[in-house]
Amino acid sequence: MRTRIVPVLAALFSLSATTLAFSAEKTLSVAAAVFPRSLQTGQSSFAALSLIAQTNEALVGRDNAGNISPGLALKWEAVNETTTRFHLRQGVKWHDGKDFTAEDVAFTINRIVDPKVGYGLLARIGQVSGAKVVDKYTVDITTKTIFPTLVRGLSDIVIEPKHYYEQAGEQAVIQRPIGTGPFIYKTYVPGDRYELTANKDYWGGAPKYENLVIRQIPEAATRVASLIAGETQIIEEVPVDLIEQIESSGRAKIDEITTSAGLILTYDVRKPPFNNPKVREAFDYAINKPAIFKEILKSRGEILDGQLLTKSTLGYNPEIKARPYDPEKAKALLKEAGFNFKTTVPLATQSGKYTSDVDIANVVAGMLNEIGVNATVNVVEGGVWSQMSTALEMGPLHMIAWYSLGDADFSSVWFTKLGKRSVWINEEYDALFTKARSTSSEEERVKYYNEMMALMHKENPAMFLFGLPSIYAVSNSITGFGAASDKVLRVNKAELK
Amino acid sequence: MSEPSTLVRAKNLVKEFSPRGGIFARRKGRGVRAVDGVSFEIQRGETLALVGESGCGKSTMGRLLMRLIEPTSGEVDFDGIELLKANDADFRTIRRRIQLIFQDPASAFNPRMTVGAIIAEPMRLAGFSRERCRERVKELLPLVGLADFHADRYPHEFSGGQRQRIGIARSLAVHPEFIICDEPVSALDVSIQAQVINLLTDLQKQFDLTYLFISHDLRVVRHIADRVAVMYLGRIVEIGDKRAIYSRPLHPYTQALIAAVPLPEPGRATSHTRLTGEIPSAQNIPSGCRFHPRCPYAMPICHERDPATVVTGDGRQVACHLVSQSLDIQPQALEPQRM
Amino acid sequence: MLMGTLRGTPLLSVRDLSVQFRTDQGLITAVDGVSFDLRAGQTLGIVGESGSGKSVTAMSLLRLLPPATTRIARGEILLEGRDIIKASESELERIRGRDVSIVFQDPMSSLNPVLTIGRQICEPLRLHLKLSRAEAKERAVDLLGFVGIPSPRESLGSYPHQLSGGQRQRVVIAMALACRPKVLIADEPTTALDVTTQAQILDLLRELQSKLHMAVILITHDLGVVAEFADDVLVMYAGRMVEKSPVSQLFARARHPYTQGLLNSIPPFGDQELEKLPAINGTVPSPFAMPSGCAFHPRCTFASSACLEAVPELASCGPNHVAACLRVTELERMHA
Amino acid sequence: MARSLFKGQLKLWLGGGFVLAVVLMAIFADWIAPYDPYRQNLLMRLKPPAWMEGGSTRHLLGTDNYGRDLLSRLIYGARISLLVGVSSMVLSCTIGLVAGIFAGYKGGRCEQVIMRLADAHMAFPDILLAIVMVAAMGGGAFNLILVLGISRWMIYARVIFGLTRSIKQRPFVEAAASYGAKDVYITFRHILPQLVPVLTVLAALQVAQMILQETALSFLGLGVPPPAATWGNILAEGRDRLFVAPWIANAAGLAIILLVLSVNLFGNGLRERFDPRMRQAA
Amino acid sequence: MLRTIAHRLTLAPLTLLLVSFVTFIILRVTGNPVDIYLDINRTPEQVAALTERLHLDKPLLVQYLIYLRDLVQGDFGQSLQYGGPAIDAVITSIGPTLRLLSAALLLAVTLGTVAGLVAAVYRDRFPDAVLSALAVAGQSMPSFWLGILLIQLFALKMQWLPTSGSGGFKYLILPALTLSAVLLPNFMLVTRTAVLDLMNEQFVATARAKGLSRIRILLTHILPNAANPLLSFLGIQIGTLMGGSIITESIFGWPGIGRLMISAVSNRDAPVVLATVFLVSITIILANLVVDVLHSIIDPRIRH
Repeated sequence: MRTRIVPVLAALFSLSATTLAFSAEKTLSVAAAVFPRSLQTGQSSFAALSLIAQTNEALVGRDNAGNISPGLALKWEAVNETTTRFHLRQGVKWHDGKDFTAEDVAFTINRIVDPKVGYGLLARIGQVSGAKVVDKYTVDITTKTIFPTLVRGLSDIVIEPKHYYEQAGEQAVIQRPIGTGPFIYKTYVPGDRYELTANKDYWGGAPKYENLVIRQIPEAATRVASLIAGETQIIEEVPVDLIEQIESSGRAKIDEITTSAGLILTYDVRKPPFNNPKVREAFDYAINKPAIFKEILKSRGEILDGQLLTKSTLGYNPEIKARPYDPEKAKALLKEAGFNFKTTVPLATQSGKYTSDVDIANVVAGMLNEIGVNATVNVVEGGVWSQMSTALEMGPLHMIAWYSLGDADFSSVWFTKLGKRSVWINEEYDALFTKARSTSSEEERVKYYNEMMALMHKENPAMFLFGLPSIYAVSNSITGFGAASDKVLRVNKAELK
Repeated sequence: MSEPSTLVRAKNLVKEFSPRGGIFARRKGRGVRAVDGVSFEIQRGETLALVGESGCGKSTMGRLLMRLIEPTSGEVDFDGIELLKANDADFRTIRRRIQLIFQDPASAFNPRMTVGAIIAEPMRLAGFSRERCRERVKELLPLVGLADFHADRYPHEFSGGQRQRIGIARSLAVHPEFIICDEPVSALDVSIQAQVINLLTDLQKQFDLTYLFISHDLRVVRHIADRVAVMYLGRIVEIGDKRAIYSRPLHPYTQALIAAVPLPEPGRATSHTRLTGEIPSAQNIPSGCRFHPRCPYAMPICHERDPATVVTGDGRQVACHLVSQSLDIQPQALEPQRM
Repeated sequence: MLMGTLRGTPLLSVRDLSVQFRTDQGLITAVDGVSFDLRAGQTLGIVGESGSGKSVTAMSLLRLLPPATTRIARGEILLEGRDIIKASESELERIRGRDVSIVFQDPMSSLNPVLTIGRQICEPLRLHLKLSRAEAKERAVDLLGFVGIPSPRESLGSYPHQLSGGQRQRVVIAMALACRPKVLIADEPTTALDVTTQAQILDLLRELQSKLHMAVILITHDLGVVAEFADDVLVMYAGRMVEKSPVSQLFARARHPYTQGLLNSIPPFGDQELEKLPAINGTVPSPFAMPSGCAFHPRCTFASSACLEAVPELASCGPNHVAACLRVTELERMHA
Repeated sequence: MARSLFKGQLKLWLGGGFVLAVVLMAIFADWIAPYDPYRQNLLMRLKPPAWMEGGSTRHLLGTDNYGRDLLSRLIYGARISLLVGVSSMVLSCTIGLVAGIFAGYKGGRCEQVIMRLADAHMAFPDILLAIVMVAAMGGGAFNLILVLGISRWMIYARVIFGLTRSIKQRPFVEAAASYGAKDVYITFRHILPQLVPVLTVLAALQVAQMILQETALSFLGLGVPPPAATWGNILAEGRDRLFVAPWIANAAGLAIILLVLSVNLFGNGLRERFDPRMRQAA
Repeated sequence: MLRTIAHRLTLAPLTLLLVSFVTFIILRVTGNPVDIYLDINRTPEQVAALTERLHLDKPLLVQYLIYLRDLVQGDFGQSLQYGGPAIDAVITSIGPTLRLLSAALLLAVTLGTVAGLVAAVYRDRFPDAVLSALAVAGQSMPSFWLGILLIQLFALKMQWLPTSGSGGFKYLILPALTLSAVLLPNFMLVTRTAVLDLMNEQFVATARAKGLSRIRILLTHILPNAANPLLSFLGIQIGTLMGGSIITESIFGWPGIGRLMISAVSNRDAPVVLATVFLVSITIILANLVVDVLHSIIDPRIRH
């Protein structure tokens, strides 16, 4: 028996050894918290964009701070109010050696705007009606109306190879994407790892190492452990509690940046008790935001000033201030509103999607308990969450963050009828939003945005909590990497010591 | 002993155990015929001994008689009542008149019940009042040589012989007429065996009991039985009066069986007939006479034809070609044993 | 080679053997003061009821009882002058299966169910006689033929469950005889078998003994088996030997009341018929509650007050005949 | 021999004593626990146990991520563990007992159906079924009891089936049948009492398994949802803070192993008491 | 022998049918895939297309029958989560799980047998007391905590081994240890009991009477017989081990079937869950078949 079992086992073990075929020195390993379900483009999660952006690029580039820069398009200009012309970078090649041309751009844009495709990030360029090839390296994108956020919106839309779609079909593109980016697809194991090799011919300069491995390590502590143990060089989503640990290890340092995301607690204003504005106001008073910010977020990121937008977002209204922490007033308001203290108020949140999300939810629930509200936390798994959000039935309270990408349009849209996500519908707000979208004057837009924020502050469709930080930890052996406010991994300039 | 009248009559009893199979895999194939067409009668007050080696079907036979195992075919007539056709209520009352004594007294009792409860169980099931049960237990214990206080003890506190006494007391509880004793002494030590055998014979006289005494021990049978039936592979090969069978066994198997008994007589000549081989499994019963492969007198006909049962001059019934031939009876003239 | 010991001098000599068991309820003496001699070619029958200590005696002869719970308290077991009680484990291993073999009651459980019988028979051959695999196999074939297994060569590859009960016991006997032991202990070798098979096995044993000139210790509860087989009989009761004599003498004139009772309680097989069997009253005493004095006294119809006090010693009561009864001479007179 | 008897006795007392202590603790949690287990105090977050540097006697075992008193949470956590452990055991024991007796006593087709079902169920990891069911139905003590109860019935069924079948073949059952005893009578009078010792031991050992299973599900986030103080939840929360606050996970882990160990000891003690040679049933 | 294999084989479809039916119904009843996988921007065309593709407009039982029909043709459906065929995701994951399982099994069986033998040989003496106490403690150890302790010790404190993930041999050690601990204590106790039981057997006494030494009896007579109950135990425990690997995988981020299952369940990816459940059942059935065959190799009573 023995003689037969041994070789089988040996084979099994050697199998596991071969998966570690990379030489460690030439490989950069990154630990991500969340992986997308696939490499399909258009998924509205940053986790997806972060992986896709390694192979595929957008017309417009975006840096870690959120500033716009030339990408596959070198420059662009308005042809008329609804047409923008993009001049493409020349000499760029797809990973299979084919030239990148205006055909690809037109193909990508026209594919996306087709509602049958169901492109998840379509809202980024919702006003676009189509794209037209002008010449091999020039393309015109037309919009239905004036569309001031077009260029910023395009920075989320990666361009895909027309020829590859036509040859291999959509499934193949998802299974084995081809792009123009700094890294070339090698293998993708959902839930485990994404392996790539450096694109030696990258127009922006070949990466200084050979392989990139992005591993999914959902547990924060394990992620940190892997960094300290030297298995990974960059880790995403460092929990604030572990920052000190990493810094004191002497092996890695923290790199953080405030994102454009506003973490809010949305009320279901259609139903009791939150159809009563007094209850919503009372809840706002009940939460000690500065204490949570200090203790849970360790003062990273920012406290939202009673509005959806972070301080750096275009449209931030400096005149609005958050309601102070006043539990007595909260209790009084609740009594006044005839609030039923016996009913449970579940607070839905996802786990690990946002920095300290579950912690914040628990503390908020704890503070609500202090004023006598029977609040519980309902940690919802991804699948159920999307089911609930599609049905617009998230329960009385749910915690979510909206990214503005630096412009109020992108996050305020979710409270309009157009955004389809809001149970709070306000005609005045919708009107202001439409006005802001339809003007090409930035000054005017900011004015409308400010008014929208003031309206929201008054109406309280949600409790505005924090501007979230994006915290990375980087091994001391790495240079040239920085934390990204949009959580998209940019490692092509990184160097391994 | 009262006037001889038939109490139990078994006719052509057959028990075939169906092969085990799952719900999906119902295997086709012959079952095991543990009892294969057995007929006999037991007179009121007599002891019929059923002897044979392990696996011959004698224990199954005992259980068929009281329908503890449902016969595949055949008839059992108890005191004029067709047992296999009796309805539930009738059967319940008849069953009370038939009792069973088990071989292993250690496992015949629920270890969690007191001796009193054990003896009272058949009565309680027959609907006796608690009071009557108690009284009857008090009557029964001294009858089998146990004391009153034993009623509150548990079976494991007793020795093997005492346990068999408890078993006998239990079987007597509801005043049965017919008791099937399934190897009642074979698990007991020699010195205890004698006690129990004596008890059984005493009780038989006292209560006019009829016994079917199942045993493999020919010495015990020699002592206790009136008539003896010898079984081999599910058939009775010879049945008749004890004295006749022991003094002049007709069937070669009976002869061998009796010859094989070791006797406490040192120096006795050991030139007796020895059988070769062993009893085959009931799954593959030899053709013709089922004893022929081991029979020292086997003839060609024995390989082919199942011998019919013939009645000899002394009223014995034997199923053997040799016997039939010596009696000069044409086998085909006789009614076959089984339809 | 078996003639190494002269006829007359004992091959095996057991002196005052006492064995104790450690149990939850304390120490019990399972065998107390058993002595006997055994010459080559002689058969000794040890008779007793369950719990009489006959099997314990057999197991002690080869020191097969678990040392954790048993202790040989006293005595000597001299095999050709060597004391087995003092032997080391490795010495014992050399004796077992070569000089002394044992056959147990249940042939099914005596055989390892997952090994072929060939392998099991070859084991002692390879171990003691240092035979090669092929030699051992040949010997095994001979042995199987010797004990009457039909087509012995084919049977080597069989497993125990494929054989019938009688064949299994034949295999066990072949195994025990593999190294031509000087002493064969047969512990109830036929109890688990049917009558006709029992007769066959007893015949076989008898035949083998005369061929091999072994000494045999036959342990049984069946006086009939003893009568047919043994030269001498040793009767045990409650761990002690109560009587020992040549077989014919014992059956003709048993001296101890227990032996007499035992003989009487066997249902007669001849022409005489008894109304009632003469039974021994009472039950075998529990080892935890041994009666004082003679252990048999509570059941003995002849017991006197002296029997309650003194443990009777074995006393001679005829040629080669001893009995352990205080009243043996009185009773003799009574019967006469 | 006497020594092992004593050992069994010791196991019984030691295990039983601790289990009893935990039961009492769970019942009187309101009086025993020094703090409200749900009361948060952000200023007292992640305080280590009293004996560690930075700990204080105010929170003997330290505090968790929200400044809740760990000792109080563990004390309250015992409630869920015991409730789920015992209730799901009772449920699966009942199902298994009925199925096992039925199959073992009736035999035939009944046996085939029930035992094939049990075999089929056996060929499927119970935790996998539990995960699917909890994920579908949602967590919560009641669902957990239901799920765990259903996921283990076949363990009882198989043991009870085997026992019933062997008891049914014992002559005393045949004896009862020969006096005309009906099936129900035989089941209750002769079979059930024989099952009690085995069932008791099996049940005791299964409580331990159930507690482990409950904590495992809670650990996977499929148990009673937070902020409920359950040992599995505490352990899961602690796992994310192994670096900064290893005491959270370890306290919960220790609580689980101590309780399960005592239940196991108790069960083994029972087993040795009832029958020293009883087979590994669980 | 053929009987037991036939029994297994008749059991296999029953198990698969039962398990897939229960899972199918549970998953379908509790979540509409259309709601999960088409977000708020969905078009009616998309809803209609998906509804038709998944036959959601038909009665539940019909849906199940259609599922079975596709299954027979080897089509487990498309993963809603990963896009591709559901079975592909499961097949990529089953490799690592099998690797983990076999390593754990090897560890548990070798250590368990040795420890059980030692405990049996030194029954009621010091080594037995220590090993038995350890075994009971091991039975009571939640595997997830053991995993966490191992990570604390070997990965965080000593930094000898990686904390999680898959890769070379080093990655396998801690998960395999953790998983083997699910089986090891019980395996040891079963070995101990089996060996002790066998030591009381008559054939052991016979072997001793033949002059065989204790160690030889242990190896040539007791062990082959002990293999029998041990194999039966293994057969039963394979399911438990599979279940244990789910937890182990989620502690160590091992990219096996357990983690796939958890993520598929929480994302309501019914085709993947069903395919996983299916493959797990088949693995267990096959493993049991192997156990049966081994049984018959070892035990001639089963073979004939």
